[in-house]
Formats: sequence, C-alpha cells, structure tokens
Amino acid sequence: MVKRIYLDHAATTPTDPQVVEAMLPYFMKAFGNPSTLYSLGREAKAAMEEARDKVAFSIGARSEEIVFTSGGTEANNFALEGVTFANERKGSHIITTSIEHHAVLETCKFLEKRGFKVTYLPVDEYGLVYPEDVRKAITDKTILISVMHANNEVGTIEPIAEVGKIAREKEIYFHTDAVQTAGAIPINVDELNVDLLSMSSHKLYGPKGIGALYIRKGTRMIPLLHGGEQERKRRAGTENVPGIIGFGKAMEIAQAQMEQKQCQIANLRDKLIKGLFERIDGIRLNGHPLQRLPNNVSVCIEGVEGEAMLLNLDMKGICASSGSACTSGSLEPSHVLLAIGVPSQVAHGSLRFTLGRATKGEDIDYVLDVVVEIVNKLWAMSAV
Amino acid sequence: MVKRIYLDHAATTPTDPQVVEAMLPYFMKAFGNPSTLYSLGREAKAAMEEARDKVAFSIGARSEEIVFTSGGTEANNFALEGVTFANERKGSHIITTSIEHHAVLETCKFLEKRGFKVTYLPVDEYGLVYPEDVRKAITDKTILISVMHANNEVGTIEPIAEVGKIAREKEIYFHTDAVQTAGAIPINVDELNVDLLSMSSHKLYGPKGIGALYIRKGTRMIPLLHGGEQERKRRAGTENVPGIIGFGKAMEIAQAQMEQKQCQIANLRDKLIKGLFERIDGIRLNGHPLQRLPNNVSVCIEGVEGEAMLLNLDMKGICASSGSACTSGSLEPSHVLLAIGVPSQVAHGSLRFTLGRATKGEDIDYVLDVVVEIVNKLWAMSAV
Amino acid sequence: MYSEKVMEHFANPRNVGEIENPDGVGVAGNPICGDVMKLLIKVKGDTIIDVKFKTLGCGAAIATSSMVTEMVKGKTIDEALRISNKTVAEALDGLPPIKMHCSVLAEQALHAAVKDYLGRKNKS
Amino acid sequence: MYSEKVMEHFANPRNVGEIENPDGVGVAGNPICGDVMKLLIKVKGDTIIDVKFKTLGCGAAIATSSMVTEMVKGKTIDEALRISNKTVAEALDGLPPIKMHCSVLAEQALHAAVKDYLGRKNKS
Ligand SMILES: Cc1ncc(COP(=O)(O)O)c(C=O)c1O
Ligand SMILES: Cc1ncc(COP(=O)(O)O)c(C=O)c1O
Repeated sequence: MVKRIYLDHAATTPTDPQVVEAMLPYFMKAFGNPSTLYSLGREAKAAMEEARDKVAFSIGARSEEIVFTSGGTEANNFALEGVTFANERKGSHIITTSIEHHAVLETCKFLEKRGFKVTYLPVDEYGLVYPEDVRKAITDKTILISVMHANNEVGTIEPIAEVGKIAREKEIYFHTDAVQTAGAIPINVDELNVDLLSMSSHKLYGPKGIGALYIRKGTRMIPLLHGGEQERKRRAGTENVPGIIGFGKAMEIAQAQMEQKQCQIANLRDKLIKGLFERIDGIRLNGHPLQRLPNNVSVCIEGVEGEAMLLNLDMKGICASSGSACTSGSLEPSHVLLAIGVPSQVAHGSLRFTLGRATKGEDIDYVLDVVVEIVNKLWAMSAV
Repeated sequence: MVKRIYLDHAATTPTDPQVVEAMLPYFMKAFGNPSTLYSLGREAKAAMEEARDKVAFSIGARSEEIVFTSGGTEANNFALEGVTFANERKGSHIITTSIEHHAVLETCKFLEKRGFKVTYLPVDEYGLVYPEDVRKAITDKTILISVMHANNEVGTIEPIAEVGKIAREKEIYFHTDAVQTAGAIPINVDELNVDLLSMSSHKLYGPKGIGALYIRKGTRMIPLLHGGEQERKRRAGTENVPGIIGFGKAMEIAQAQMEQKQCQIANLRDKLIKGLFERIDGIRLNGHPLQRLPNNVSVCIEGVEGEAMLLNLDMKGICASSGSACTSGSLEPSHVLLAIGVPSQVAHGSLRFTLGRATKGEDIDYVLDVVVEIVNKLWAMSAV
Repeated sequence: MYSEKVMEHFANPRNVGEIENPDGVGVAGNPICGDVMKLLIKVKGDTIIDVKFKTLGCGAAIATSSMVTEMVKGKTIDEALRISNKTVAEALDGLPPIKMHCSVLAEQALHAAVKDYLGRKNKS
Repeated sequence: MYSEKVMEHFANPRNVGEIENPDGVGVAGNPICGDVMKLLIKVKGDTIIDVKFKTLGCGAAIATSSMVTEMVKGKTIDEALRISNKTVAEALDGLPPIKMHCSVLAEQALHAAVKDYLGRKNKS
C-alpha cells in the first residue's frame, strides 16, 4: 500500500469524525419529519434550527436568512433563477464573470434561452474582476449581479465588498458564490455587501448533498423547488435533517479552527509553490500571487499534459486535479485558464493542489519529489 | 417515559440500521468526489453505480435511466420542468390531477405563470382518476401527463398502467409520482407505461435528502439543476455519495422484504380500520377501500379536530398525521379530502395512520384504545 | 410550536362544561373553518362568578378557551370587556402566528357572552 | 474509467524514445489540442523492424502510442497500414468514448510514418 496524500480539497473534503457523530442520532433515533407536530418531529426541527443558527452566525447573518439546499449547485441555481424570475418586470439583464463555476454559467445559459441577457465580464491575468467593469456594465435593466467570492480553479479572491458597494448604490441584487471560501476564510455578509451567498457543506468537512443559500431579508425571489412549505416556503422538500445537522457542526468546527488553520495551510501552500518553482523550469502560477485562497496551488507546466500527471500522481498515492473536478471529463482546457490568458497548449499542462487541515510539511516534501520525477519522465517522453 | 408507536411512515421512515452501516465508509474513508480520476474518486463512483443498478433493477429500468436527485420534490420538479421546457415548441399543455402532492401542483402553478396551460382532472369519491377523463383532456398541444401512483393522504392507488397506455397511444410523455409506492408495492416501468417516475429514499427506510427520477431512454428533457456534467449531464452538483449508497441499500432491502411485509402490514391496516369502525360512530374511511396502499389508514371523525387529536395522541406516544405532513402548518383543510368530496367541517377531523415494517398487532390494540379515549374526551368538550 | 403554557392548558383545560341557566352565552367560529367556541357565564351583581366553555377545535383553540375562562372568572363585566385576544395570547406565553385567530375567537366568544348578558339584563 | 490494459501501458510504456536515422517519421495532433504524437520506424525489406514513439498527451494518448508500437513491430508495411484506430482501441480492451480520438491520433501517426517511409523510398 502506497501512502495517500489527499490534495484535492477544493473538489471535496473528508467528513470530520465529529460531524459524522453529530449526524448519527438523526438517522434512526430522532428521525422524525421536522414538519410534523409530535415530539419526534419537533426534536428534529429544533436540532435543525440550531444548525441553522450556526451557519447563520458564521457569516454574520440572521437564522431566518439561511435556506438549506442540496449543495452549492442548487444554491447557485436558486439564487439566479429565484431572483431573475421574481424580478423580470423590473428588467432582464444579469451581470456575471467569465470565470464563474459552471453552476452559475450554465444557469445563465438557461436564463439566456428564456429571454434574459447576460454580460460575462472579463478578468485580468490574475483572475481579478474589476469593480469598475461591473459599474460600466450596469444598465437600467440590470436586476442581478453574480461574482464568485473565490475561484475554485486558480484560487483568486475577488473584490466582493467593492462590487457589492456598487450594487448597493445602484439598488441591484448581488449574489456571490462562496462555495470555496465558506469555512475557509472569514465572511461577513454585511461587510461584503451581498444579498445572496452560496455555500456547500462538503467543501468544509461536512457531508455531501447539503448546502445553503443566504438570502438577505427583503430580497424578492421565488423558490427553485416548488412544493411543500418547508424552509419558510422558500425551498420545498422534506429536509435532509442529518445533512443539515452535519453541515451545522462542520461550520462550527471550521469557525473555531479558522484562524489557526488558515495560517498553517497558507504556509504549506507557499512552501509547495516555492518548491515547485525552484525545481521545475517553464512553470507558471495561475491566479493572484497574494489575493488567493490559503489552500490553492494552481500551476501550468509546459510540455506535459494534466491528465498524464494526475494518473502518475495517483500511482504514487497523491490526489490532485487539473482544472476543476467537473471538467476533468471534457477535452477543452478549462474556461478559467483561458479567461486569464493562458494559451491552450499551456493550459493543458495545468495542475491544481488544494491543501487541507490534515496536510503536513512532510507531505509537501514528498509531493515535490514525486512531481519533479513525473515531470522529468513525461518531458523525456514528450514529442514537443 | 411513555412508549412510542410511530404510525406516520408516509411522512418519513427511520433509516434502516443496515443502511446507515452501508453509508458510513463513504463519509471519512471513500470520501472522494466521483468526478475525479484518482482511485479515491473511482471507488466512490463504482459504489454509486452499484447503488444505481439496485434502484434501476427494483423498477425494471436500466441503470442509465436513473438520475439521482435530492428527494421526491426535486424529482417531481425535474420531471415537470425538464419535459415542458424541452418540448415547448411541440405544445404547452399539461394534464395532471387535483390530488397530486404539492411538489407537482406547485410546479404546475409555476409553469402556468410561465405560459403553460394545466388541466387538473377531478377524482371520484374514492380518489380515483378515470383514464377516460385523461383521454378526453388531451389536446394536440398536450406534452405531458402526470398522475401520481398512489396518493400520500388517502392511500388510493391510481390506474397508472391504463393512463400510460393512453399516453403511449397519443405519444405524450407520462410521469408518475411514485414516492409513496417505491419500495412498498411492486413497480415495473414497462408494465406501468411510464416515461418518468419519481422516488424518495426517506420514504423507504433510506436516508433523507436523496431521491431519484427514472427517465426512459429517449425522453427529451433539460436539466433542472444546471452546472457540472454529473449524472450524464442531467443533474449538476457533486453527488451525495453516502446518500446514494444508502438509497441503493434501502431499495435492495425493500425489494427483498416486499412480498412478506406488504401482506403483514395490510393485515394490520385492516385490523386498525375494523377496530376504529367498530368503536367510533360517525367515522368515514377516506380513499379506496381496496385499491389502497398496504399501510394507509385515513379516516375522518365528525365532531373532533385533527390537530387536537394529534396532540393528544402525541401525549400518549403515538405519532400520526392529519392530512399530509406538509400541510399541517396551514389552516385550510387538505386539498385531497376536498377533492374527494369530504365536506370542510368533516375534513377538519381527518386522521391518518401509516403503518411500517416494525408495526405490531399489540401496537394497533393500544392505538385503538387511545383513539377511542381521546375521541370521547374531545366529543365531551365539543361545542357542536 | 406551542409554548409550555399552551400545552398545559390544552392537556388540562379548565372550566370545560355547561352552566345550567347561564346569564350569558357567546358562540364564535363555525365548523366549516374548523373551530367553534361556546362560552357561558354566570353573573352576580357586576361580577362573573362562574364561566364554562365548550370548544371544537385545534390545540390553540382549546388552550385559549381554557385561558380566557381562567382570566375572566371573578372579574367585573367591564374588566371582562377589556380582555382582548392579545392579552389572552400573552397570558399563554404567545401563540404561533397562524394560530392567532384562535385567540380572536376567544375574545369574540367572551364579548358575545357578555353582550348576551347585557342584552338580557336590559330586556328584563 | 480506463481499462487495466490502458493503465498498464500508461504506467510502463513500450518503445519510448528516438531512432537514429529513422526510415519514416509521422506526427499527429498538435499542442493546442493537448496531444502530439511522434512515431518513428525503421524498415528492413518490407518489415518494420524497429519503432519508437514520443508523445505529449493524456493517459490514453500515451497508452495508444505504446500499444501501436507493439502492434506494428515485426509487421510488414501493408499489415501496418491495415491497423486502424479501432484495432488499437480493441487491443487496449477499449477506451472511454471521449478518448477515442487518441486512438485516431495513433492511427494517423502510424500511417504518416509509413507514408513518409514510402515517400522517401520512391524518391531514392
Ligand atoms: C466555486 C464553486 N461553486 C459551486 C460548486 C458546486 O458545489 P456542489 O458540487 O456542492 O454542488 C463548486 C464545487 O463543485 C465550486 O467550487
Ligand atoms: C406523493 C409524494 N410526492 C412527493 C413527496 C415529496 O418528497 P420529498 O419530501 O422527499 O421531497 C412526498 C412526500 O413528502 C409524497 O408523499
């Protein structure tokens, strides 16, 4: 058995043992439907509301402003469709960026088919959106702006507070996809000036299949999932009680550890970047050198192909990614790398390591040795 | 501590211990994202596909025809929006019934707002839809028919195969909400002549937060959740791996026990109905006397109010429901009871017991004693 | 959903029953809406010396009926008329928003009973 | 995703390298698409007696390169021309649909190398 070094925390994280323990009673014991009025249901409901408090607290929101969803994708779909369908009398224009996650981009494409207009703002070579570009794109038909908090591929953290200020000034709803930042770096919805914010539990050591959308009080929107009156009539469907409890617990743990972990992980990140640059020629860092997620190392290495690297890394027990996990099945180079101006032939050589709570210094040493070995092997084999 | 007798299995079921056990390895050990190509992700993917096989097998479908969703509500929303939005060039008319679950009815209302026309067919006093009514309602603009397999409140099982035959003849897509029947009674999508079929794991001793939509090969539809390319591009979002594994296991267990449990539960159901009718005057059975779910006892008792009965039952450790769990927060009597012609003042006295695998004969005896006691107490207090 | 006080009154409702030859009777609500409340009072001088209720309705309807009878017993007619649905709800440590209408029924039944009493008094 | 055979050829690719004074060289693909394959052959009489490859590309690209060199070694020129992308993919126990284009590259590189050889022969 080779040892395993998991460096793909942006794709998903292992569920924290304490989280699993917190969930367990809600499968077989307190399994009631929270909409029922007998004690078994009330018990589930009370636990669910406690979890909601924890999630709300972690982003400086009120509990009533949190709606649980099945994950980050649903939260993004909900934010975009919920606001646009409810406000189409006011206008039909949406502003977003060219580096959003597919859950935003594909929803925009769906909305375009249904008559909405979407502006996809460019980003600079570091993946930064310019608030002034947002301001210029606003028309009197604009009803929603959506800019991600941090990019999942290249790790760049966007100037959300500044964009939010402009949105507020113009009285336009502002959504941010915080799937990569929630639980990782401090978030306060008032400081960020956002009206809607998406989160996903499995990115922060919680279970898969659960997420949340923060909806500022007073935001006009319709549900994405229609049916029963759960979640204050904003999201129908029997609540995923164990998932919600797990998400709440995961968020609580993330908050408690954030300060310390953020720093520890960023140090290891810098060690890995430094090591790669010292040992490999023709390497470039993707994303912003400073304004970046504490756990993200995204590079392109010329003359190698991403998948070949990943398979070799896997044989050495290292889990990494090339572009985003979602696109690993497709042949096109990542839309994010193209948007920041990486030439196609270089983009094919992208490699992303995303560190986690359990990552150790010796893991980084091992990874560096293995990467260098693999790159040399592939270079020796290369036709270019 | 009073003992607890849970008779609200139509609202939700306790997760089977074997199901929880099957899920556990996928939280902390095989936690990989199934879209990734390293072994940790492939392992999760393989387990997920095995679960898909089990779900497909249980309804006589092929694995590629199963798309996992976050539950029954999402499956219903997906079926209706997915088909109508993809086929609006062909027509804009939908046929459904007046006794569907809110997840269907509210989605229809949403679609009406977006320009579709919906026919809500009436049912007879037993809650039965007449296939001939379906045939008559079809126009050359009809693109979808949706009729539930069995009603969650009154337990009536609908003549799906007959409706499906008509739909097939007229080449119109046919969806059935099988949330109350999947795992409870035999289902075969070919015999039922359905193109789409909704299921929900937590109704069959699986975890909450997971469900599935069967989509017959060749059915033209678009996704409800837009984003990544998961589920063969039909449902975006990182897959809820533990939930999917749990659902698969729950379905496998349900299939294995179905024949035996179906009979055992129906016997207890009949014992409960008989006992209630022998002991309480002015009681009526809701739903069809024979064509009904094996576990459903739905009655109306004159001169008492549902919630008062539920609270009293809860004090005696009995979990039951009045109307559907979703509507327990609202003041209107259930739309299903009104649709089968129960007068408002009687509908307020509705009581539903839904039995489960663990229900015993002595539980029924206890429930009968308690119900009689409570009804007498409430009658004595009544102003009418 | 319900406060402990509501549940306590629901589980052990006070003053359920009838009064022979009541001095005032008030009814509020109707079975089609699901709740019917009947309140009977016995008055001596200006004071309500006995009060009973009968209610068909939900937990909140029964609890507010019980509570309003407790509040009104021993009060003068004028004091009784000053009891509003809000004071009943407050005395129960609050009601869920969708159940506030039950406290309105209690107020209506009480006021109807008092008016019935006043009407009879004026006639005699 | 990949068959064991693909992974085995990927992990231990056969015939990687260059040939000094090759008799034929074929290149297929381009770096913008992510895959470039170079195939070199040495021919004696009508038989391919040596073959080497160099590839920049994904797992399937490397495995198909390796496999095609194995298949072609010792074959006549005519036999080599009859090797299609399908036979290469089959020899690898199949490829995922989105990776079939890699086997096409292998076919193209091989045929290009053979044609290069034939071209040189005709010239000389
Ligand atoms: C930035 C971003 N948004 C949205 C998502 C989608 O979240 P989920 O997979 O939980 O639906 C992801 C992860 O896949 C992400 O990284
Ligand atoms: C017939 C029917 N359809 C749909 C649903 C919705 O399922 P879920 O709560 O899993 O979203 C339910 C249960 O609530 C149901 O009984």
